[in-house]
Amino acid sequence: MNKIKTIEQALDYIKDGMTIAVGGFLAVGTPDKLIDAVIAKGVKDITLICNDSGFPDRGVGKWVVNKNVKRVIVSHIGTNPETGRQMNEKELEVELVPQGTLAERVRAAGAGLGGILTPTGIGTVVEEGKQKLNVDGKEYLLELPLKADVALIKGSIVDKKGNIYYSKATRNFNPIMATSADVVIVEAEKLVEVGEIDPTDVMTPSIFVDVIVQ
Amino acid sequence: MNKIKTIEQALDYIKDGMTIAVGGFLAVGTPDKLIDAVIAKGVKDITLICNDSGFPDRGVGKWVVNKNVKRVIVSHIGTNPETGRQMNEKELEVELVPQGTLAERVRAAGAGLGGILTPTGIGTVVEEGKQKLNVDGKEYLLELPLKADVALIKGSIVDKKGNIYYSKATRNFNPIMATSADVVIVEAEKLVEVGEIDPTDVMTPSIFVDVIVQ
Amino acid sequence: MIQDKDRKREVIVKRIANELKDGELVNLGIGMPTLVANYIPEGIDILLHSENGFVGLGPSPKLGEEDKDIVNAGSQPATHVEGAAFFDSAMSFTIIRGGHLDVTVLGALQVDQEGNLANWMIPGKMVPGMGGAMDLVVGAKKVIVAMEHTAKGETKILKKCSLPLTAAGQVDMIVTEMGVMKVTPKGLVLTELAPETTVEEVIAATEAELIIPEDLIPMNV
Amino acid sequence: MIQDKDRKREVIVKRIANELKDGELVNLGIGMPTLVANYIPEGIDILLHSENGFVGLGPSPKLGEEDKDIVNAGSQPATHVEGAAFFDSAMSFTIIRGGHLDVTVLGALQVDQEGNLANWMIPGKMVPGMGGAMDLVVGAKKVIVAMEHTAKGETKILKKCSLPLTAAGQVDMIVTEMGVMKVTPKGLVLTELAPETTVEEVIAATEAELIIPEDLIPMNV
Repeated sequence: MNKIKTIEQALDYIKDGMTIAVGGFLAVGTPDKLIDAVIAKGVKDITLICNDSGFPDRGVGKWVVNKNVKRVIVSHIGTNPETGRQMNEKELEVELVPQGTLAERVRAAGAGLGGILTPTGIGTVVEEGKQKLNVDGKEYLLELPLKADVALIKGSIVDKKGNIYYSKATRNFNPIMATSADVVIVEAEKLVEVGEIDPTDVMTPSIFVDVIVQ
Repeated sequence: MNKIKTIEQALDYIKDGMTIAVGGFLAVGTPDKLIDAVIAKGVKDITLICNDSGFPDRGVGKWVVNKNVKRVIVSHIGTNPETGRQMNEKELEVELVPQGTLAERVRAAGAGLGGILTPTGIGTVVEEGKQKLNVDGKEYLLELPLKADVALIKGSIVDKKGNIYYSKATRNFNPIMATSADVVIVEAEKLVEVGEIDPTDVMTPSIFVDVIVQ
Repeated sequence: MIQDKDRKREVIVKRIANELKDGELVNLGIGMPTLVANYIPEGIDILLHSENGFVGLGPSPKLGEEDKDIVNAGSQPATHVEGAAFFDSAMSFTIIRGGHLDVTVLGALQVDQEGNLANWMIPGKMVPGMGGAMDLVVGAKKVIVAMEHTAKGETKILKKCSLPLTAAGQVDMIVTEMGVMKVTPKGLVLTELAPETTVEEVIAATEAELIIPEDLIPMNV
Repeated sequence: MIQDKDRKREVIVKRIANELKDGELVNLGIGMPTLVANYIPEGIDILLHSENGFVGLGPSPKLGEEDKDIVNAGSQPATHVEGAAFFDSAMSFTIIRGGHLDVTVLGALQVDQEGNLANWMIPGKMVPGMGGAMDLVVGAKKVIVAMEHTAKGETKILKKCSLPLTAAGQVDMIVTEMGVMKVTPKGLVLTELAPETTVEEVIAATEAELIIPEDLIPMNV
């Protein structure tokens, strides 16, 4: 099973209208080459799951500027004024999710959970339309899994089998997104032979990874 | 803040009747010195949260043999016949929890979640007394958090601030248990200076750890 | 009908080994399922999952070469293959429950024609606990039961399990020394017949209603 | 009443710095809260949490010494202290939501006497999103609001917030350039009075009902 592909081959997995989960936090730990390739291919109507909508010229923010997305599910759009503008003009749907809830919803999808109960959002607009449950006298929101068709991940060190190591603060949402999608494509900053990453230090096991690009 | 204590000092945190979460999987990755010290102190009526009840002469199984526990919440007791005998004689309460559900319940306690929805146990005795929720046409059990008073953890490499690295298969339940208790005591196989564990390789951040013993 | 105990086992685990596909992630339960690893066909590269926290379980270590930090889910000394990855129990069951495990192979006390499985306790007798079995059976993409067709002369393949269930309706395939059975919406189908075995013998040893298809073939061993 | 903008900030962040205790884990929000780090008293060793995935956030790096893989939650180049630990976003919010964070310091658009906080959107105008704020405010053991008492002459401390809430009833303490207020079951109590400020000035600049205790003391700056 050779998972190493060209970026062009990897793009075959990405179709108009798909839900795509992208790793990274304000464009740090984001797979930039894959982001650019999706723009070059002109993919349309993406539903984006990401921590934030990046910057107009960095990270997934470029997709917003280039109109590749029809909907974003993120915790923050403040660093990309174009997201706010398109939202106000009704050109783009924006679902704002508290960051910790976002992490748990994506993780739940990856872990086969039907949802999680969080106190976050109680008493705010976040609770609108959601089921509330009382556990031990405390109120919680039932938050549902967020599954993706494809996840685009950035790995600092990736071996040829697909094991991933994330350096320092580039980890953020990457390992969670990698569990949540039918197809996982990792952009390797450094590609190494199998065995070069100590098995104890692997952060995303190879079994989650379908495609490796460089 | 000096977290390094003698085992005797660490035992001050452990009282009769407490709920104690212990890392390890069939006695691998279990803090053996702490296990023995609890027996020597003669702590009584412990509610034990652990993957399993170990072996009669290894791991938390010794607590069962020595009658330190009044109740165990575990996924497996098959390797410790004494657990089964005490259960049948009604000397010991045994709550059997599916292993994945156990991991999620302990994690939920550590992560401030009110519970999680799992498909595991549907159609079995595990669902008795539990709320069932239907999400997207599929049935799930609502499983509640399992919080502990004290967690006893085994770390392969621990720095003096309390950052922990677990070698190979010794990790298992240790990092999850470390999030779930009011007081976390780690038994260090190897104690190193702060800075000797690469911050990217830390598996349990120091902030979870209250006491370090050797 | 195969009578020899070792030959029974060999037929069962060999057939299951032939079911595995290149690149699959597989969890082998304690006991007979473990033996499947010895029969993986050449050219088929599978990765073994160990509930206690890794993928890439290797063969047993040589005496004297054990690493105390590497054990399998049964706490036996183990090794890992190149490209393995260790993780915590939450990730281990994220893999299992989240649908990332291709195949789980486990033993059974009873299975029935609706795909129900009982393998974790006998009330009043043996209560080892479910361990990871309930998650494995619910989460794995394919659930294969590996067992002898009968125990002490009694069938283990029933119309309806009488023991407490491990999971309801999750079994895909049952492999015994008498043949291969698949759980389908229409019922339990005998798809393959073991060597030296007749359909009549299988039916006689089975309480469940067995559908015998026209394209019944010899067991792939 | 302090008029100078810089002096206002200094009083606010200095007072909050004095609130922190040795060994605490603290999250400082973007903007003014960040400045608290510059005023931690000697002998007090705190650890800073960064939502994007680590504990042990250090000071900004020198020009030319940036590490592209280390940024703070605002995506600015950052450093880590010795003994830091990096992790993923699920762990980052396990720490926050699970009650492992001792203190969170954040700005506000509005706060009210019930401890409600609004700091993430103004309908029809600015909608940056809540980021990690909702989790921080629900999860942290102590929630400290750091802000100027008024904005464009209007009070920011109300009987009831009119903007969409970040969280209901979670604020413990409000620190402004006029004083320190604590949310108690009895209502909002002015516990400390800022330098050069009178009680009458605070009351005039506050819509919320302020309880003025007999043991009102000068602000600890």
